[in-house]
Amino acid sequence: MGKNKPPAKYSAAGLLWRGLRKQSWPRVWREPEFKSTYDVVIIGGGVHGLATAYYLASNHGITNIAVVDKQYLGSGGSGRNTAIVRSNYLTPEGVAFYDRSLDLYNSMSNDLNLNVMFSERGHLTLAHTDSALRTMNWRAEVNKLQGINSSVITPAEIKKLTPSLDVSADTRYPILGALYHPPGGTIRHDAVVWGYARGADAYGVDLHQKTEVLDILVEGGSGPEGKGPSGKVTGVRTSKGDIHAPVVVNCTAGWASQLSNMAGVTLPITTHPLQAAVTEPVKTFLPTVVVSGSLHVYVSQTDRGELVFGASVDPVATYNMSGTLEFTEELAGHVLELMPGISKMRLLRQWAGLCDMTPDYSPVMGPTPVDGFYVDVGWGTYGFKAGPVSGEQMAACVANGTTPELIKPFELSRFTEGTLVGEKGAAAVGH
Amino acid sequence: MVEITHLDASPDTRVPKASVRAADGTAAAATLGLNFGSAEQRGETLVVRIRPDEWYLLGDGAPAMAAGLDLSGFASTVDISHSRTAVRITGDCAADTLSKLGSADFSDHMTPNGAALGNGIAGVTCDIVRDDQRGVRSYLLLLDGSFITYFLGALHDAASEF
Amino acid sequence: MLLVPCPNCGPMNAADLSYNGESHRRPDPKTCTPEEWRTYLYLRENPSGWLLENWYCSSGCRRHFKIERHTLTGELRAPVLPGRKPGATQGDMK
Amino acid sequence: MSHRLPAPLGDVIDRSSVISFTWNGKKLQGFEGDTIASALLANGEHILGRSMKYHRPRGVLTADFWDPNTTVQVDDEPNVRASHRKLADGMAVSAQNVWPSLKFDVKAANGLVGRFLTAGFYYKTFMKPAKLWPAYEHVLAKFAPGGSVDLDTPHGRYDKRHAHPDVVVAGGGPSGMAAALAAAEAGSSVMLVEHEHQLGGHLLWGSNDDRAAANELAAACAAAGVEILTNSTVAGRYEDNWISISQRSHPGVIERLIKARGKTLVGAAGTIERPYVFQGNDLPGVMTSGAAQRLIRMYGVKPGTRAVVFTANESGDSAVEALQSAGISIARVVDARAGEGITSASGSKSRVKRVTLSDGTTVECDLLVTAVGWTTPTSLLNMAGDRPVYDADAARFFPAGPPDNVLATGGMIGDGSRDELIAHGRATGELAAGRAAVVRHRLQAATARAAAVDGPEPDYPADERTPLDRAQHPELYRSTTHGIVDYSEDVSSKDLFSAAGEGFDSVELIKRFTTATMGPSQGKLETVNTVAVLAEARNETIAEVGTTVWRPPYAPISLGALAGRINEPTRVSVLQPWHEANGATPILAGQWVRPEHYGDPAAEVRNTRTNVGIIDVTPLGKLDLQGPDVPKLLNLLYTNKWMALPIGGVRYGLMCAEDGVVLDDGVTARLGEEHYLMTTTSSGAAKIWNWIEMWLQTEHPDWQVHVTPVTTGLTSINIAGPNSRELLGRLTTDIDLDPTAFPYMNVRRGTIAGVQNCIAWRIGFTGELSYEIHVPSGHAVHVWEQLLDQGADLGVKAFGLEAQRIMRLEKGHFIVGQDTDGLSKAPVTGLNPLLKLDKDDWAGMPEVAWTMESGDHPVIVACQPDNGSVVPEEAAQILRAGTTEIVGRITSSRMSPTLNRSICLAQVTKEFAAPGTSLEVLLVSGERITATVQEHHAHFDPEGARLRG
Repeated sequence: MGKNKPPAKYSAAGLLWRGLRKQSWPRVWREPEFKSTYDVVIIGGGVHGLATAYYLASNHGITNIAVVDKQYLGSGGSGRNTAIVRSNYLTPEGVAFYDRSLDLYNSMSNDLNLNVMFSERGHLTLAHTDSALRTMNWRAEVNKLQGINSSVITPAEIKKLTPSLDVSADTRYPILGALYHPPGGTIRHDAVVWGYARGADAYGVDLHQKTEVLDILVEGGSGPEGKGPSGKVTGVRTSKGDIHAPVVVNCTAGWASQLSNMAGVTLPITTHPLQAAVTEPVKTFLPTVVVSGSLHVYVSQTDRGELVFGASVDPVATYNMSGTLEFTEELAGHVLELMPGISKMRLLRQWAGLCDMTPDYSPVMGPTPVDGFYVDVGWGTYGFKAGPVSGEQMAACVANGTTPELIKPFELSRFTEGTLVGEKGAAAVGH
Repeated sequence: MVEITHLDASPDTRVPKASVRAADGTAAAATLGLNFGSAEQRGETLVVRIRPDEWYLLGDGAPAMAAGLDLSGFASTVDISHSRTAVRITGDCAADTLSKLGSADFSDHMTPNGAALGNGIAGVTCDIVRDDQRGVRSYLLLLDGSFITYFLGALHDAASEF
Repeated sequence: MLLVPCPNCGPMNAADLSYNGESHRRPDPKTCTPEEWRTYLYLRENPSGWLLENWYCSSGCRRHFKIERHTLTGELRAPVLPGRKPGATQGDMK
Repeated sequence: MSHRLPAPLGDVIDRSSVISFTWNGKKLQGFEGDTIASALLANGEHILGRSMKYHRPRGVLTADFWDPNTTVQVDDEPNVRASHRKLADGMAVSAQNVWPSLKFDVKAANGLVGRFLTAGFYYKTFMKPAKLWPAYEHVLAKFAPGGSVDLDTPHGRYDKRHAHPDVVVAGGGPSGMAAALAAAEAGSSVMLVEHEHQLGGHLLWGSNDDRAAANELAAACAAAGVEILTNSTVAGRYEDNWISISQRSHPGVIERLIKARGKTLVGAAGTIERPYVFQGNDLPGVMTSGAAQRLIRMYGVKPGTRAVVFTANESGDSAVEALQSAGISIARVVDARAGEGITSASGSKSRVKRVTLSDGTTVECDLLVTAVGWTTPTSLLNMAGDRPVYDADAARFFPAGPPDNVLATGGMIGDGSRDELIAHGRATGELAAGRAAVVRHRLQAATARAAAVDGPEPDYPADERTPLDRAQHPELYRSTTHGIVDYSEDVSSKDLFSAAGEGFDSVELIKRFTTATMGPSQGKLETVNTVAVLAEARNETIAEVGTTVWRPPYAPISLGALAGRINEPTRVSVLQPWHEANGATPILAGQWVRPEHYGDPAAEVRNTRTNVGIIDVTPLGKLDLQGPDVPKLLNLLYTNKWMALPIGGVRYGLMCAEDGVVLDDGVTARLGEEHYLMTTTSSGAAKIWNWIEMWLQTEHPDWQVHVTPVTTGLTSINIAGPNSRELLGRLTTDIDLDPTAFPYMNVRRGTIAGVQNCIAWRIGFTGELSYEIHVPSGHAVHVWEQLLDQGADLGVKAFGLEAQRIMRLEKGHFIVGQDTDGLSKAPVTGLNPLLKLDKDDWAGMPEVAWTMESGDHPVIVACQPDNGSVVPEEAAQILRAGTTEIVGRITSSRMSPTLNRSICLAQVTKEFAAPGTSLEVLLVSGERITATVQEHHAHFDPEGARLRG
């Protein structure tokens, strides 16, 4: 193992040195040869897949891994999300899980030797009704018990933190309070992808871009073609050829159902687009991340000055990512309810990503009825936040053959056992 | 020019309204007739087939017409005089006004005089009847009465440019 | 915005209808096993392709109907009212 | 205006109308018709801003909407396109990205350290020490480009409209105008949308003949009834030709969003001239051939005095003529077609001074005009699913083939003389009209309400247009030196080379890593050059590298226009004016505006418990149910049994979703043989109506039930309190209120205060003797006032929502969605006697049965803090004593004015549900208190003696 040299160390001194000597940087990752056998095949070159590969290598010494992606690294949800991280969920299992993720994000720049630009700017979830305020209190109380910094604050406190918000009482959607979560913030999503990719590559993990999985090879299952329950996975068929592997991990978003169906595993998932948009840049004026569940909008301002907007998923299930006009209309109307002073800002670009929604707004993680076939899917709108911890836990799950405590609540079997996760208890926009 | 009138603004001007539900093949359905999506003035009553199995009877003759129907088979009536409130919008720019707030095509070939349709107007689901008044383009909008204050505000605002 | 052909009203903006998701058969609640019932509740084919699904014409005729929609291209086949079988591709309304 | 050229140059300006404005505080003048940029140039102001990263001075590059160098602040509006926005009197214009001033910019020092600030440099540093990153971030944010938002900007008038044209033409150049005209002549309704302020496209800065032809076509379009929208942009094309148009020219409106369902869309956006990549290409004084011609011919502005023209096409040749007509000396024409080239430009900080040619010679000049080729803005076609294909011979991308209802014409698909372009436009317009006619026929035939179709469906016309030729063009993207590729992001070709070398070597990755094409012109100028440089770095062809997807909108749209008039429906009962006139504090509950209280909710509770109170409960959902099969329906929807409800009876019911989770609750009354009135929660009214229709239409189409919502038609008033019978008795003559004749949970119809057809039922949400009356809404104000008048001596007073909530909590009635949540299955409510598992079927029955069998679920209990003066917050967590293990939570809590102590409902695990159990409650303050589980849900009158009286 470790057949590859570690990547060139990134640092300010290195930047200066190479700048002075006009020396260029080496490649961030190799263009590996396509091999027909690996110990583990990970489908999906996004944050989840790459983090799983990275932690399998770094924590468990398993490095004979292929990560395959039908497009380029980070081309799916990892590159399309609005890069918000937080851990103030409703349920103890959710809180514990996302809090570990936030820990990993906090030390990531250092761990991966690449600045992922984590901006710990504070996260506000606005409440416009007394029932929303009740839910905020509920979340705050559960968070507090788990040691999460999260509390409900008043309109006056909100105004102090974020002066652009209209907290007057006579609006259609008055701001009655907010759940304030100081450790929440934003991060440079592409950098997270590149950091894990670079790190995994350095351990010898092969990253195969533009390699589409056409089928998952299973033997001995009870379903058609020997697939399905009690079968055993033997590899994948890709657009570049077959790969034999005893372990296949589905780390995709948007295509989780398709890929799992290839193994004969049906998932409790429907796929919906989640749209986002950015404005032209202006001088920074919005210091926090602002979310309004009732108005289905969340907004933050990048260091480049653009406002980044998101909403809730589109109601109609589709794999089409072309985006809609009505999303931008509703978004603008709701944003101007919150911040009436920005009507002259202009929307520059809109896009969509695919979200795999589950009935309880929680992921599906761990083993499946097909031996060797693991899933890390169903991430809805919060997959990015969970990337690091998912990678860490899935790596442990695959390496040790047992499901770690942190992800036990998220096993596929909960849907047949009827033990859904409680995030559904107060479903709102979950950003 | 556009003229907007809330017909139910006072008890004296309130338009009597009945909903008749009748399955295919019932006597009531046969009596009321009409194609789905169309309306016809019969004496003092405007009869509208607003849904495949539902007719609105509007106007002073509505209660009597509803009461006179043979409701044998699967048919029933409900007095909706107070549930649905009526707004009339009349004028050459009436369609342009509605087109600012609703997505339906109000042009003559898609919504001729005597046509009836459902469409969201300013976010409120309305039943709309094209019911020209003495040759002037006019629409009768029927909506849930609780929206009326909001709705008139939105409608007048949209009409203000004409 | 997608134009959805309501079987009664004709092509409608999707926003004027309600979407009720993948169409599936309801098991007999008296005799079904938990697995059958929860398959009905939670598991979805979620195909990338043709999907038979339920729509409700909430601002028009107020009829529930089924329609096959291609989840990648947005293409729609002819709608059916309950109790009737899905038919062939309808003429292009676009 | 020292740089102004004499007439006839300057077609679009009106020299008789002088406009005053300020530039960075300095007073200047321009003419009506000027853009901000043309007016500034006319005044000799040729530095219009500074670049984002290196703060290099920048001047006019393309002199049109896409000019990346001329975005300015105008009054409270950031990022105004100075090369497009018309000058208006009194405008305060200032440069962006400058600090402290345009001429002396401290951040320009960044330029000196440029070699260290390569693309993506920030990913490689600031990791250590981690604590310092927030400080670095703070500094980086200071470099954010763009103008400033004034948070006090009022929400001006923005608007929207829908349109249903047969044909939408995007682009008003020769082909677009011809297409619009031909389509209109063929009988189509046509919208012609032009981004610029006037129709004409490139003819506007062409020859005299060109301009005459443009005027003639524009006049013909107007005469043919084409709806012409100038200074408007087709911003997006969505599913089924749902087309968004941003109109900036509608009177009285800042910007208007038109949503058009076009039967066909014609893309006639022309081409965008590409800048050339070479060292010094962003110096002020370097501009495209289009820019030079526009400035001279349209605005009468002299862009320089001595010019070098680098040309590969007719536009460059035409620029030479324009420059000559303006009296600008031509230092050198460098003709790419003859194998000549330029390698670099240099100059002072603020202006180009000399150009170095490929043969090594240098030429002095203060203006360098380049004409190196075109980018096809295929954006709209991409949104329709088309993917552009590169043609090396023509050195540009072309559409591959959009869907049938989208057609392209003009420069987007080829080249030709003016007449050839017009001819192709005409043919396209005819085809668009023919196809639109078919779509129109089909739409009309399929729409029930539409007029009868006129004759049989016309044939769907095939595309038999003679294609436009594609002119040969040399591939000119980058010289032998490195220069700026993305002006607004300050990304150079060198950055792209090094990013590709690091492995960011696909077009999407390089875009993300370097931010090339991510700026305000969204790649209109930069994408193809980025692709070309990447191809060069990878030693591949442009076709192999491919291009990125252009996402909507085509041009930025203001949030104001997207929002339009903000119409958010609200609902009120007919009594709301009375409530407001009588001191009610309004509260928004969903769409409903309701009275929360009239000053003192505790007093309202006491008065109701002592005397009598009335509350407006109109938002309660009400559904009229008629038909022989209503009992079957009720049996299916509710968990309890309904087959035996007598006429005049009222029953409470609980509804579940199919997963067994509590969905709604309410009472249903049997009014007649086949006539029922169902109530739902206020928030559930619309949902339950749809739910019922779904069951009736899809699962039981044979059942005969008619459902009609009557929520608003019946104004609902609850009369509660010991004096309620006396009060109602004074208002009714034909309803016998004697408790034996009209017992609890019964319904009667009759006349109240002279109003016929009222419904009254005896139920007890407040726990008092109470009658809920439902009055035809037109008469409700009268009835309400009569109740107050007639009951004055009985102590009648109105009470609001808060008093009702307190009283229901005193009675231990749960609220769906507050005391239950999205996972609460029916047994959580504790209403097990209502969960009838021996019925054949009801919604959610299997899950409820299994949950009851397992017994593993939380339950709602009533509890009281042992210290009755403490009210634990709703959502306060209940813990296993002395631990942090959550075993429940407070779902409702209030100080009870009746009991003078705090009371609660809570959800707890079974283990903690037994009466007498002591609960440990964690208050928000962090303090832990104890509370005791009560025997009954009702804290007050658990036997119900009051309500049954």
